[in-house]
Amino acid sequence: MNYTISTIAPIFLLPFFAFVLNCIFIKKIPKIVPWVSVAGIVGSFFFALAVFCDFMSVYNTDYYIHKIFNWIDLSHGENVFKINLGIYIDNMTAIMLLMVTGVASLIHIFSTWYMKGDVRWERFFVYLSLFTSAMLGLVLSDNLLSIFMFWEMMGFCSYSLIGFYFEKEEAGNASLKAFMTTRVGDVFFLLGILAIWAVVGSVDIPSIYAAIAEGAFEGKSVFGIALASFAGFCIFCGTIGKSAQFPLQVWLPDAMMGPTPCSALIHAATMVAAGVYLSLRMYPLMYVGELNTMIAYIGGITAFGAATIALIQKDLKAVLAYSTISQLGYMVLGIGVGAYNAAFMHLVTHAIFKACLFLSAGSVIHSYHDKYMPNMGGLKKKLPYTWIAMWCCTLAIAGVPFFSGFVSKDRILGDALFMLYTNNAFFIPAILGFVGAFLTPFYMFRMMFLTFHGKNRDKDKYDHCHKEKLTWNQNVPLLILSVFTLGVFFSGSLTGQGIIKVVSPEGKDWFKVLVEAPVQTNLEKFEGRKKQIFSFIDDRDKTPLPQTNYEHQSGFAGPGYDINSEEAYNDLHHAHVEGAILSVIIVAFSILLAFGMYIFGWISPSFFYDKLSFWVKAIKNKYFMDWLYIDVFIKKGLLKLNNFLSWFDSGIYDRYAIDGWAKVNKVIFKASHWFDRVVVDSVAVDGTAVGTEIFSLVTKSVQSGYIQKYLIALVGAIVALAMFLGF
Amino acid sequence: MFANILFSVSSLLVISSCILMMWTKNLMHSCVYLLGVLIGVAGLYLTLGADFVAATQIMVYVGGVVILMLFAVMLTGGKDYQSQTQKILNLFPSMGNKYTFMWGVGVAFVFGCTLIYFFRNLFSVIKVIESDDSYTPTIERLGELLVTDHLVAFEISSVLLLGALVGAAIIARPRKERPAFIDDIVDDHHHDEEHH
Amino acid sequence: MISLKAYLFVSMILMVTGLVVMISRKNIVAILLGIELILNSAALNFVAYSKYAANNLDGHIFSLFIIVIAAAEAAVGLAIVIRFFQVKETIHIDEASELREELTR
Amino acid sequence: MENTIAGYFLSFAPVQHLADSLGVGFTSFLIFFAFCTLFLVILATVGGFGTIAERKISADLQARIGPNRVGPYGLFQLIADGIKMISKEDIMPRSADKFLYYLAPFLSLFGVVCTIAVMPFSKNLILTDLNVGVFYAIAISSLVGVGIFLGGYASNSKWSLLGGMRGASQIISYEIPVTLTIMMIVLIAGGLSFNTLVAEQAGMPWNWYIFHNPFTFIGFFVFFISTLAETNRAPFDLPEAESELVSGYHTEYTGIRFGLFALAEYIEIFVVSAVSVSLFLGGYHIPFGLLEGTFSNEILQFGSLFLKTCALYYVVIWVRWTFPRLRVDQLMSICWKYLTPIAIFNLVGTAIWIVAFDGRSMFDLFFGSGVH
Repeated sequence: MNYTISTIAPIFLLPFFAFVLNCIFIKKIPKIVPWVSVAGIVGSFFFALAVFCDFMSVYNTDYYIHKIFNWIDLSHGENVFKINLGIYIDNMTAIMLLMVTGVASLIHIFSTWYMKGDVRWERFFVYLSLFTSAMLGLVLSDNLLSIFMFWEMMGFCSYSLIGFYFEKEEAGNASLKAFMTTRVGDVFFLLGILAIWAVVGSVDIPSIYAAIAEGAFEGKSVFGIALASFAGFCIFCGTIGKSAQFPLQVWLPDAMMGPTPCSALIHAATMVAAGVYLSLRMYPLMYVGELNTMIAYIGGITAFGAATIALIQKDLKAVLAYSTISQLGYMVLGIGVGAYNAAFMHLVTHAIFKACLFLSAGSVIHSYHDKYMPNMGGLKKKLPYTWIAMWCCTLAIAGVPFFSGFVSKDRILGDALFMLYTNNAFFIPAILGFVGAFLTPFYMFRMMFLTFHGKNRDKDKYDHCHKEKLTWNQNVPLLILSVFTLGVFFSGSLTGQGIIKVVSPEGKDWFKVLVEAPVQTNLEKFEGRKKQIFSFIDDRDKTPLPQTNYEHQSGFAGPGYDINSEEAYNDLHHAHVEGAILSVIIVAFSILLAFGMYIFGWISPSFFYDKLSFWVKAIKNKYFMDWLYIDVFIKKGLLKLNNFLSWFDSGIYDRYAIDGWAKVNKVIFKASHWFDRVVVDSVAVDGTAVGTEIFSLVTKSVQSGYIQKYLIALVGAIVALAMFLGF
Repeated sequence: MFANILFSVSSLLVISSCILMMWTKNLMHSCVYLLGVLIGVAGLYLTLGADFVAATQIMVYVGGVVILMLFAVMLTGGKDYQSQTQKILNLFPSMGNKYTFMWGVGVAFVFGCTLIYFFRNLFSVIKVIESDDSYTPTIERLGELLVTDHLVAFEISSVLLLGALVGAAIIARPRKERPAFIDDIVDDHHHDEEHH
Repeated sequence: MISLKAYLFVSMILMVTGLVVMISRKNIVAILLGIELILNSAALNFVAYSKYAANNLDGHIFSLFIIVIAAAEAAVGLAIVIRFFQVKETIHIDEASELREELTR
Repeated sequence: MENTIAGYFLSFAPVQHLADSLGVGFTSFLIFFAFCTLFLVILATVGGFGTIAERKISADLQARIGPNRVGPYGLFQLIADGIKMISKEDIMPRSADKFLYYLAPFLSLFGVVCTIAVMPFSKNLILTDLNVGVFYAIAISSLVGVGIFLGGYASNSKWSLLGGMRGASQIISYEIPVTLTIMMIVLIAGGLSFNTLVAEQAGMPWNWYIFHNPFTFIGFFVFFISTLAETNRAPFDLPEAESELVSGYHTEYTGIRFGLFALAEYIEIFVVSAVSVSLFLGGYHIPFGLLEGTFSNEILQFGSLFLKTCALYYVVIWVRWTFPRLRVDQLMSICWKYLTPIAIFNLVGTAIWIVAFDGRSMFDLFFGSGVH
């Protein structure tokens, strides 16, 4: 395949052009706006598919495409200042592109059903196109600067989409909250970019990799902290903000105020995925900066805490929102424990089943006209297709074997267990992860039971709800997505542990082979690489890359432990098998508990409410995080500070400094006015005018206006000139 | 041989035509004498081997400029005006006065002498190339020169012509009369004032 | 062989005649006629020098451009004349004095 | 000398003997003189026959008989007319501008007759093959407009003046589409001389420039319509519109001066038709190159050109007696709003065609370069 402007740019540009066109169409011909958006993203999907197929056909870890073009060139003489934009596509990008475009296409299609007839529903597609194009741009970008630009573009889009129903005050507040909370992370991210710039002198990803491989970060520090740690931490803060990790997770539940398809997009394919994607990209930096423990802690806490909050939610979408936070916590945990491959896999699988879950939830809410689970129940008969799709996804997210969630989550947990064996510091995150794995099936099954099973609890709405028919834009997207919740697509084997091999490229676990952590041993390929200019002509070197032997790349082992040794490999294998068995047992218990509580009625939920009342109170208040931020930080702290500053500004600065200066000016003005009137105006200006007038009286007689006089003068002048020159 | 005959005829035509043009009172005749001058100059170009320039001269001047002049004379009446101003310009009589010819000859003499004197050294400076009378076609070389060395001037002259075309059309177009409804409005206004 | 001076003589006569016409006549069209004469004399000089002094075709190019400019000038000039006639009902050159301030003060 | 008729005849042995005794210059002069006279006579005869043709063809179109008294089929009518015109009194209006009144018909005829200097009657029967031939022809024929205008002005009559003004403005305007169309052909042929223009059209009719590409096909009709207007022929005969202006610019002319105007008009039609034939319809070429290299070939070529020109002449007359006359504003709008833009479009289109297909004709493209 040729990697040129015409084959790569459409992936990003088709949705973007759809956005631009829609901006024009929305006033004149709003009818076609949704279809332009759908056409844009579906076209983009096919281009992404072409890229993916190319990478699958090459099937090599070391294969990547990096092409640049000059964006800004302010070089002058020897001072080189160039900003290059470009594309960087490796295996991860290719998979990500396919996932984003595919999921976004289905969400677009679903939206044409869900949003039809809604207020401003055409405008929704405008935002959707821009959102998708921003995410695709971010994925394609080769440098942190353009990643940051697209990152901010997504921030804006999420702001617009969350506040889509801006008539509602909560929606407006939620959008503001999302925007402001992610802003905290963005500031750190920018700081991280600057730190990297300071060391590497460039912000494109291969350069950073090469610099890390050369050891450019060694021995450098800022504020007494190692610079790699500082930069890595700052960039990880961006992830915390965008992917709703522990301290900054408060915005994501509120993001439910937007329309459900946009929630699907934010929670699955784009917004939160971007944060984890960034951390995965900057993985070597975290590695060098030794931030793994912190990352693992944050991931574990998030995974566990969000899962507990999800247990008692009544809103259908809120359960899904907290489950999103929890699953994102797993991804971050995966990054922390060195399960790079598994974390990315979980990103992809989670995107697919979470998109499907949200779309299903949208289908339920739109059909049932209610979003509170206590009012639902027994919807299985009314919404059979949605029920099937949602069960598939539930099984996947719960980590039931043969489904994708099991494959990916288990690998994370397996690595966590391995780290637990080798390094004591990872004890708490690993345990939190396993506890979260216990809670996940429970709250998801609870949601399913409350929604679809049992008796209905609101007869009016139930009767009002039409029986679902198979329509191409309502439930066909759900069913398509639910097919991909099977683990076989991702693992190459049914369980992901190499027990049952199923056909995959070369009979191997393709995901594991292709996505390889960029650690020291394979970063060396970036050293001394040649930059390719992104052009209309493919100037790629056609020679095939050497095949590398696949070895498992584990992350951070404890000191004195050789991770490449035979012993380590065996340990890892054992840990994975143990982890798998352990999590299957945990999931089984969890499901049993859910059945017992909601179907068979062995245990009443109120039993737990009574026993753990303090805990439940904390959960109900979302661990007091909102209270902490809004009431303590903002109302007690920032507002006070603002009042003080305002008083200082108006009372002190304005009154004394500015007004006083005005009085001084007044005096100066009077003096200069006198000078201007008397000296300048009367003497200089009028005097000059009179002088000019007198002079003009003499000279203007020459300008008689008779052309023939001029002509005579011209002839005379020529004669005189000739005489002067000649005689 | 042919060239000499052509030169004699052409220069005779040029000189006689331009003297007649200066002489005659009738502007229409003046224009026709100008035609003679132009054709004569075209003949002189031919003796110099400038075939394309000669053809262009006839094409542009005879087919365009002279007819325009004739039009202009006809549309404006072609009167021969007398001088209106006092003082110095009266010394330069307009056509028809008996002094005209004297003045013409006088100015011609002074100016011609000056020019000759001014350029007298030029003839020694210029090395006159004694080329033979053989005739070489110029048109291909002219074409090449126009689109290579003189391309900018060529393009600018095209812009100039376009500007002249549009400008002439706009300038000569009669101004629109004031629309009738404006008068009505003004009248209404007056009526209102009278009522008050 | 005709000498260069012969051409220059013809050209000089054209030039002087044009000058006389321009100075002595009061009709704007007549003045334009005089301008045409002067332009022709210049063009003739260019072609003559091109043959006798330079032996290249630059003079031809120049005279072509002179012809072009003369055509443009005639078109615009005559349009102005006709417009002038519409306004003033005369084309006396001395009537074109709207922009002149009177000398009295 | 090489491109002139004198050069051609000097290659014949008897003429060379004459040149040896009389000198080359004088012999050339004699040849030129002879052929100028010959062509002038031929053209005058053609012009005279033009009047007869006009009358006979119009009679035919209107189911009349036409002149039939003088000679067989009334063919000697032109001699009778000529004698009448010469012998009639030459009247001049009292208030006419004498000088211009006398000058005008001669200017008109001068402009027409000068064009025969470059008329390609055959490969060598061309007085001089100037390398600016076609340009010269356009340039010198614009004198006709001056003649018409001066004639109209000098008569000092309202009819004549209006006719003269119309004629001049019409001729100036229609020169633009004519020139642009000729430029199109010049682009294809790559030269301005008539022999260059005709050279590529040798052989069968599909080599004619009218079939070279779609633009030339349109261009031929643009050219034909514009030349009708240039020669003041119906439906563009506004300068002499009988129903409005009595007889237009030659209302006041009588006798031989009127005859000169009429002759100029009919010769101009012939000349313009010949130019059309040379530019678009293969010129003097005959198929298969019969008798090539001999003097008979020249005669055949002359016949070929004459035949085609007469056919076109017939069409011109046919048009005159078929179509009604246009109004002045229609005339101008046809020129400036239709013909000129079409001509510019044709010019650009032909240029693109030449670049795109390497100057090959349509037929060449379809049937390959082997067929000629």
